[in-house]
Amino acid sequence: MTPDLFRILPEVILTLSGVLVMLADAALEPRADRRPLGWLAALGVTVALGASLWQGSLPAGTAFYGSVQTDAFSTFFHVLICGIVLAAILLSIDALPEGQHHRGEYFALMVFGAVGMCLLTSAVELLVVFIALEISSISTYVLAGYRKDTEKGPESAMKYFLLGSFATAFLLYGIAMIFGATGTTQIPEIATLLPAARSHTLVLLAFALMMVGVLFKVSAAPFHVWTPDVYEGAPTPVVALMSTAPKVAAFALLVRLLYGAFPLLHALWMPLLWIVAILSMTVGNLAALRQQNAKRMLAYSSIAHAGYLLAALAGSGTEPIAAIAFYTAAYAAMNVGIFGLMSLVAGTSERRSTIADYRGVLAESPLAGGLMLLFLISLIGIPFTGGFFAKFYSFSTAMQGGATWLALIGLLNSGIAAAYYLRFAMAVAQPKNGKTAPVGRWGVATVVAIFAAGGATLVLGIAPGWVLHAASTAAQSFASITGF
Amino acid sequence: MNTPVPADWYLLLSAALFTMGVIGFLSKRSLITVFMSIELMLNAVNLSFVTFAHEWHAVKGQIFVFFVMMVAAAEAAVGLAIIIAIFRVRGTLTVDQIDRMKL
Amino acid sequence: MHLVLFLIFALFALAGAANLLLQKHPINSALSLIVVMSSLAVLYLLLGAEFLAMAQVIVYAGAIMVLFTFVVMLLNEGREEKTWGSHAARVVGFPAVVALLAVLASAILRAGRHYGMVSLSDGITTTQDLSRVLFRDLLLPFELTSVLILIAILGAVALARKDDGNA
Amino acid sequence: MNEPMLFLPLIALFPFAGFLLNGLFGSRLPKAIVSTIALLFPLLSFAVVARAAWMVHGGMLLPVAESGAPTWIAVGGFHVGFQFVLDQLSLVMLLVVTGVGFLIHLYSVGYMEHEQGYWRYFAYLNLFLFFMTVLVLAGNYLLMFVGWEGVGLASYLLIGFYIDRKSAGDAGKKAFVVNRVGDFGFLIGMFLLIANFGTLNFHRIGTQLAGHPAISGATATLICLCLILGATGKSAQIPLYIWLPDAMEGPTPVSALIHAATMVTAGVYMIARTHALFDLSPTAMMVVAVVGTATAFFAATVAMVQTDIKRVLAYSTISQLGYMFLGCGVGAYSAAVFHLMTHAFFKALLFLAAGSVIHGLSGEQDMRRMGGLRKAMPVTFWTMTAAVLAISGFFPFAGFFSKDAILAAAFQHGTLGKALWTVGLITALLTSFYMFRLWYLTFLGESRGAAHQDGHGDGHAAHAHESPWIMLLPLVVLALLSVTGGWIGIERFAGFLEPVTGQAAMVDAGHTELFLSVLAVLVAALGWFLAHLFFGRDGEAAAQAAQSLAPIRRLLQGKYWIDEIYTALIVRPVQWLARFVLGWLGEWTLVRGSAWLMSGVVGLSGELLRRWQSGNLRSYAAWLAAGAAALLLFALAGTLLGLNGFADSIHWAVR
Amino acid sequence: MDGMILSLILVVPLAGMVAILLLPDRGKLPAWIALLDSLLTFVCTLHLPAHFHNQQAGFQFEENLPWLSRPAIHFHVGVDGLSLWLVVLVGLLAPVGVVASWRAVQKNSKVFYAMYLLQQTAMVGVFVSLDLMLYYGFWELSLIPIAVLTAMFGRNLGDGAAGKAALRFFLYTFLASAPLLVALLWLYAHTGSFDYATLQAAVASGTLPGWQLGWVSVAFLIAFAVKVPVLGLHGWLPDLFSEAPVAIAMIAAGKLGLYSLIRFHVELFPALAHRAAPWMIALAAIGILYGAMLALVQKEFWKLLAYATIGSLSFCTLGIYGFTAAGMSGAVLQTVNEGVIGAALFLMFGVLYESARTSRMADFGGLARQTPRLATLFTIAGLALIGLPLLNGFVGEFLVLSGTFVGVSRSWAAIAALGVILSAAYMLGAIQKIFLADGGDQQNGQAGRVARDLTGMETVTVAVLAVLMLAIGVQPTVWTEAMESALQTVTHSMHAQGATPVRMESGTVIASSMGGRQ
Repeated sequence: MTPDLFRILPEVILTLSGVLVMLADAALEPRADRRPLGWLAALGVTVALGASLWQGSLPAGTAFYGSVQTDAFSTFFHVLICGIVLAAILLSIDALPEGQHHRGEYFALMVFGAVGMCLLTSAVELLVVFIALEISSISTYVLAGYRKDTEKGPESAMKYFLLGSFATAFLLYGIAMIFGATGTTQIPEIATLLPAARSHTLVLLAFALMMVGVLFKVSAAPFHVWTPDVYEGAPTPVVALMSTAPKVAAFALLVRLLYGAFPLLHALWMPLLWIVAILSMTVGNLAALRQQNAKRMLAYSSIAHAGYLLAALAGSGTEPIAAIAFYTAAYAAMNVGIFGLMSLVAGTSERRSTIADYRGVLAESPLAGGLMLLFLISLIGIPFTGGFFAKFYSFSTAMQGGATWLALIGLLNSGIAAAYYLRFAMAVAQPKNGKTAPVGRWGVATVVAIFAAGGATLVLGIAPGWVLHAASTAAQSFASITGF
Repeated sequence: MNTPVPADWYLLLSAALFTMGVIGFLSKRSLITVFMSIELMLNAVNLSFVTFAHEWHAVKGQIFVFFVMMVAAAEAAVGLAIIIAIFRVRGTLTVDQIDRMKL
Repeated sequence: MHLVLFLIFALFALAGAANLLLQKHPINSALSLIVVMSSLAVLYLLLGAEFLAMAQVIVYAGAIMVLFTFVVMLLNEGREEKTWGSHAARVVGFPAVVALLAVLASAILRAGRHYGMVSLSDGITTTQDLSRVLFRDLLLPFELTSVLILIAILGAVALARKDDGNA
Repeated sequence: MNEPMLFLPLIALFPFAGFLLNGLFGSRLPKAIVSTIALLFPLLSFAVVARAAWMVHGGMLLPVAESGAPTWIAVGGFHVGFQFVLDQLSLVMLLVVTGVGFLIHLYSVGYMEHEQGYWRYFAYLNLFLFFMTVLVLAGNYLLMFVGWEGVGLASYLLIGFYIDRKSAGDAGKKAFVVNRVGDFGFLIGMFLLIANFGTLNFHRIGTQLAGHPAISGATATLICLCLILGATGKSAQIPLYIWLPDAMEGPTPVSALIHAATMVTAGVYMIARTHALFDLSPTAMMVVAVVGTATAFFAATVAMVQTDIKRVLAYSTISQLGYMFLGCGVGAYSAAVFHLMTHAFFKALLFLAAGSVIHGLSGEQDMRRMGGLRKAMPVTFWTMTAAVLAISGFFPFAGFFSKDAILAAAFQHGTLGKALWTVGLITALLTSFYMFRLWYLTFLGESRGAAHQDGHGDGHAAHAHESPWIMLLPLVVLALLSVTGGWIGIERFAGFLEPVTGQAAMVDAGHTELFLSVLAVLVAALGWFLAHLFFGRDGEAAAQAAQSLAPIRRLLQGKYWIDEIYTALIVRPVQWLARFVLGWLGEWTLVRGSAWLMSGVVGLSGELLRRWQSGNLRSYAAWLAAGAAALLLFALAGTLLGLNGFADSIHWAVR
Repeated sequence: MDGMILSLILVVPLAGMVAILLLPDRGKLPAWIALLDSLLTFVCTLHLPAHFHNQQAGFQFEENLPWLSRPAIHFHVGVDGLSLWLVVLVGLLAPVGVVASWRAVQKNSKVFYAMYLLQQTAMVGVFVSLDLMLYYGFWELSLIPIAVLTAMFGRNLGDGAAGKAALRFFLYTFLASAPLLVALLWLYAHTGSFDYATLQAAVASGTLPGWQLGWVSVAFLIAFAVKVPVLGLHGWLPDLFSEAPVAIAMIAAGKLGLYSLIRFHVELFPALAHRAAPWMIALAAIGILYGAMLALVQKEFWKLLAYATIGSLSFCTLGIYGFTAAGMSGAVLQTVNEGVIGAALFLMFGVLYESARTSRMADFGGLARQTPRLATLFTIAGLALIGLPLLNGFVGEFLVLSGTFVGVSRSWAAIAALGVILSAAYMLGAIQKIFLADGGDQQNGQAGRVARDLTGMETVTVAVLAVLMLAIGVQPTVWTEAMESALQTVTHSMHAQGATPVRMESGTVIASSMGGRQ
């Protein structure tokens, strides 16, 4: 019998280290260097990552009266999320301006946010889902507006916050409906009680309302409108975090809901997600085409990636779950990498914002430029990078599910996407005659983070077997527990 | 004397309030009232929860409402802080004027 | 009696919500919202949720709305002006809202036959019942709320505090 | 039986070695060594040929094919080797090519002495000899084509030798491209041969033809017509003759060697080599004869009014090649080859002598500024006189015998033959006329150098000087050959060639032929007389005649505007097609345009989607609400539309 | 050794890339590493023909290691007579490219050579992969260095033309390869394998659903046709040739696409390729004329070269789709030829461009005196391009044309043969404009005045290429013999599936393709 606490060990560690950071922040001199706080937070997240891995060795099971469930599935996403948060913290250590105070809060918020995101992947009680979602959301709302002296920072936070709450209200309404239909809010129970639900209409209504909330979180079209604005205004290291970690968590939630709670509605959500997937890819890619602002462009691209991810759900068996797990990992690696580099290159004042501003980076710093190219290539989906295998698994899963047209549309879309990634890549590669802003200093933290992302991108592209194995183990464990 | 009310009346009221919250979000020009509209939506959801809790004789529904209140409080704190921050840099709370980021 | 109370307070709630939408000044809207919340508190009572009714008044109407009015006062934002920033809100939004309401309402109407009647005295939940579930089955969420509140405080402080020029 | 050791490949490889040595190292070698290399290797080559000839004379049986020829192309069942064959025809050709070739090399040493790029010149010249010998020795069509194209290349390089002169470059390009038109025909011809015979080997095709004489006439005609196109290109016949006059931009010895004596006769050689096929197709033969005759006449008329000494000779060459074609066309292959040989002698001589004149006048080529050179350049004058007599067909000069043989053959060739003969005879008259015109204008009368000069120095004629011995020696040798070259007689010559070219066409030798010969000489004399009338005296008669015949004269001076017509009918339309139809319509509109259209549509929709992002919170909320409504409708549509049980039957029963 | 040689050829450039990345960017160090490394690669590739058994059918030097278990992707490589020379060609061109960049690339040479060597691996990978997914990986990978290096080291960086050209190239090929990937996934979904032989057997067995298989083959065809490029899909080529650095432009077109057409279209889908053949033949024959005619009116040399390349690549396509032995071996040979000749011309005009910064031919003129070595070698390469006998271009063209004429269609062959006239016209025109006098107009030739002759290293490089042109031209059997057995396999498998040489006349394109559908 595993003590309940072990099931939430990473979250506990994260919470404690968050508190520790806060306390240390308060204890420090007002003018003291706050970077050690970042290292402290990083340490906490690392320990939590270790704890998550250790959790993987536990037998699968639930805790707290069926509130959370840990298994290979949750472990996979825990590790992934901890990794992302770790990278984001490391990126922030060097990226935030020297002498800016209150960084303690910043790191604490990141760590606390991780609590919510991690919990989201293991929660099987909708109330826990709701609270975890709010924890992760509120911390990212605040982080998005962290550059509050700029015009865009608060606007970004405001849009994210209001629209986020708007969507959460839908999700909550959905929870209410499913509660009303089945009398429970525990995901496994929902699945079993669904056929006996009081009103099937209400189930459908609940499902639709919950989808609104989740699809908002994964920024799938047409619920994507917030993404570009929020990314533009947020500090780049935060974008590295919030374009990945909350999305990863939201996808885990989506999988939980679809396969854990509503497997019976398969025939309903399959075409629905087809449409959403196609819409997301197309809208994201087309809108990114003419985008001049680098962050907005990548925001649109993340919408498209949500589409590619959703395409995997067209598959059958446990394949889609494995494909989504793998895709999120690859996507996280390359997105953290590219945003990390943008943060490094653009500097703390974010003096480079348009794509043209990135001209000459490769010539200026072959290392930074080369890595940027690597990540962009991976985003395009060129083989021998993680991005390729991610797309490959996603679409081959879809194909095996018979969705040839979806795969075709998706891959043509990735062709269109190549245009804007490449426009960025070309800008990076092209030498510039005039004066260029220097590339920022490579701090130790940045080096670790970016190289880890680069390494992950390459490993996922050249030897994806290991991660894929983990992903399919996760999927199988998920399937064996939920029994779909 | 104690005429019972069909449960779906409560649900309809909840739906109506929810929709009015959405309308408020869409139509109000001041950030604060937009935020209030969200609160209205949450309240509407709460009503549904309580109704269903009553229907299922399940306490969980009510506890949900309790948590929603707490979340709403937390959101209010953060949301209002954001509104203050935005007012500082923009000097206005008019939604239509806070559209610096676009296209 | 139940019906009457329901009708009255449902009307209050709807009227409050409508007023929230119609009022131009945020403070009036805030007051309207308080009306809605208070009416809902009564409806909660009708539904047998005593504790929630109290909490609704104390937490929502009392604490949260006070915060709202406080911020309104603090920022001293006057009447909202009729600006035309969004065509989509009218052209797309309102049909969508109508559709939304229609779907919700018709779905609820269809589902309604599966649900019973609510009368005043049945199923009153005591605080004891509540706490039994809250502190046992739902201990984890409850503890989590502390993290949530912590974040909210942290965030609110971080965002609302005025930075010194050089800091 | 022991195979005679002929070392045939050496004939080609010697000049190639010379080319490589001079080509690679020539720029760094002193002139003497360059000259030595340049002369030695052709001489060695000639020696091998001479040895072979000696062995033939000693009774060696022809043809001889070197065994063990290396493979060139082998794909599937198709096989082509580097196969050299020596037979009577190629022996004659080789003797001409290497012999005359060597003489011209020798001449060039003097002529080119002061030119820049001396080494380059000789490298090219040796390269030419290499390809020409390959062409002649080739045992199959493809190898012949190697030489065929190769001599074209050498010709191109040598025409454009004066790299500072734009006209030279133009002329070289024109020569190559026009020849390529012919090569197109040759290629298609070869493909047809492969398709019908599965081989390109002369011998094997010959055997097959002998084995299956029933090969359809139409096929033979088609193949022959293609080959004729090739031949008209190389041998400067209508319609592809236009490059040859321009080719005179090259150094004069080159004109002598390539554009008079050897390369341009390749077409005739090829037809003679392929005669077995032509014999099967009367139509093709007729085409050859008509083309030849027409070209002969046409070129002769143009030659009458040319003022550039080399151009006169160029048109004359075209005209004489026309005779050879006529010979081939009436089946008198040996006569054609005979004329080919004698023509090589006297036309080379004419060019070299003209070169000597030009050399003596420091580059002047316009006959109107010549005159009276007889005294200044006696050797040149006398050798030239021999050549003029030879080409005009005076007995007993070489040209008499060969031309006579052709005309006689034509005369005996049915009705059409008579007509051709008539035209040929008129052409002979014209030939005589324009050659004596040249003779008179150049050597006789007064020096006119001063009259025409526009203040750039004194008249050239005043300073005219005889050329050095190294240039005169070839002149003398060729003059001797021009006189004696025909004495071998057509019967013996035809007898010698018979194994290759088949039965000689003429059967009825006797009075008719004697009559024809006399007539020919008379016609030649008439031509001389007319020339004397016009140009022998002070030229007043010429001026008067020119006056009265002004339109014709203009026509002739304009060379019938053939170049212009070709430009307007072919070059311009091709360019127009390329530039506007392909370049604008195809490339710009279809290829680019479709890409632009696609990217435009995609980009436009991207732009629209981007504009969707208005930045306004309320709009965003509206879209969210719309999305939510759509989603709800999607999920609930079935149920709400009253399809009762829809949800239940579809959604529940999935498992 | 035989069992590892292909891995070695793939790894050596990568090792060089890593070395360049790790060592400092000082002076000519990256260039030297790249040169030595590419020479080493070349030596390694020479191992292949040295130990290749001409008579043996099937693949040689095979290696087959599992890479991923699910989906089943193997590191499966091997060469046969078709790919043999192409691998060697890539090996040969690599040092040539380095030499061509020796002077042109001064800044950021580290990036340049690292990317360049990556390209090397990718191209070899395409030729040796026998697992379709591995193949696809290398195929896509090969796009990146071309695009990046064009953007970074292209000619007109200032006005962004280089970037646009790179983008256009990438998009054309990448978009076309999207359906290819779908097709691959489809094949995998139906056969559970990416292995070449397995797929070939599966397609041949006729068990795969027919009409979908047709679309699969079309997807393959289009992806390759864009890369070749086949007429109509060549929109990227002229711009890339005008903008890309020499070392990149010389490897961008031809080889990869043509090889893929033979290996993965004709060999994999013989029956379907047979149905597409009439269209391809018509396109190719028209493409020959189209390219040549447009080359005729170009003012800039790079553009001329681009259209000339379209023409000569069309020869290859023509040979491939005739399904005759002569045509196919001619096509492969011509592919090699095009690589060799193109490399030489690119290098040489690159030298001129580098000093004069213009590619308008009229800006030069009369260079023959000033740059004799350049002029001579340029002329040789030009003559090889237009198919002068005894140089390599002729053999390829002749085999293709004769194969087409005899086995396929007289009229299309005749149309194609017209190209020989036009090619002479444009090439000689170019030589004249660049190297010969242009009529004494003093304004012209300004660019020529600053031109330099080839350096020693460049001379040696081009001379080696020129000797190779001669060698192939004189002894093509050495090359074609190795292909023989591979081509026999191709034609055998085609005959087995009823795909005899296409017999058609120009007017019957539509008729025959309609007929084939029944």
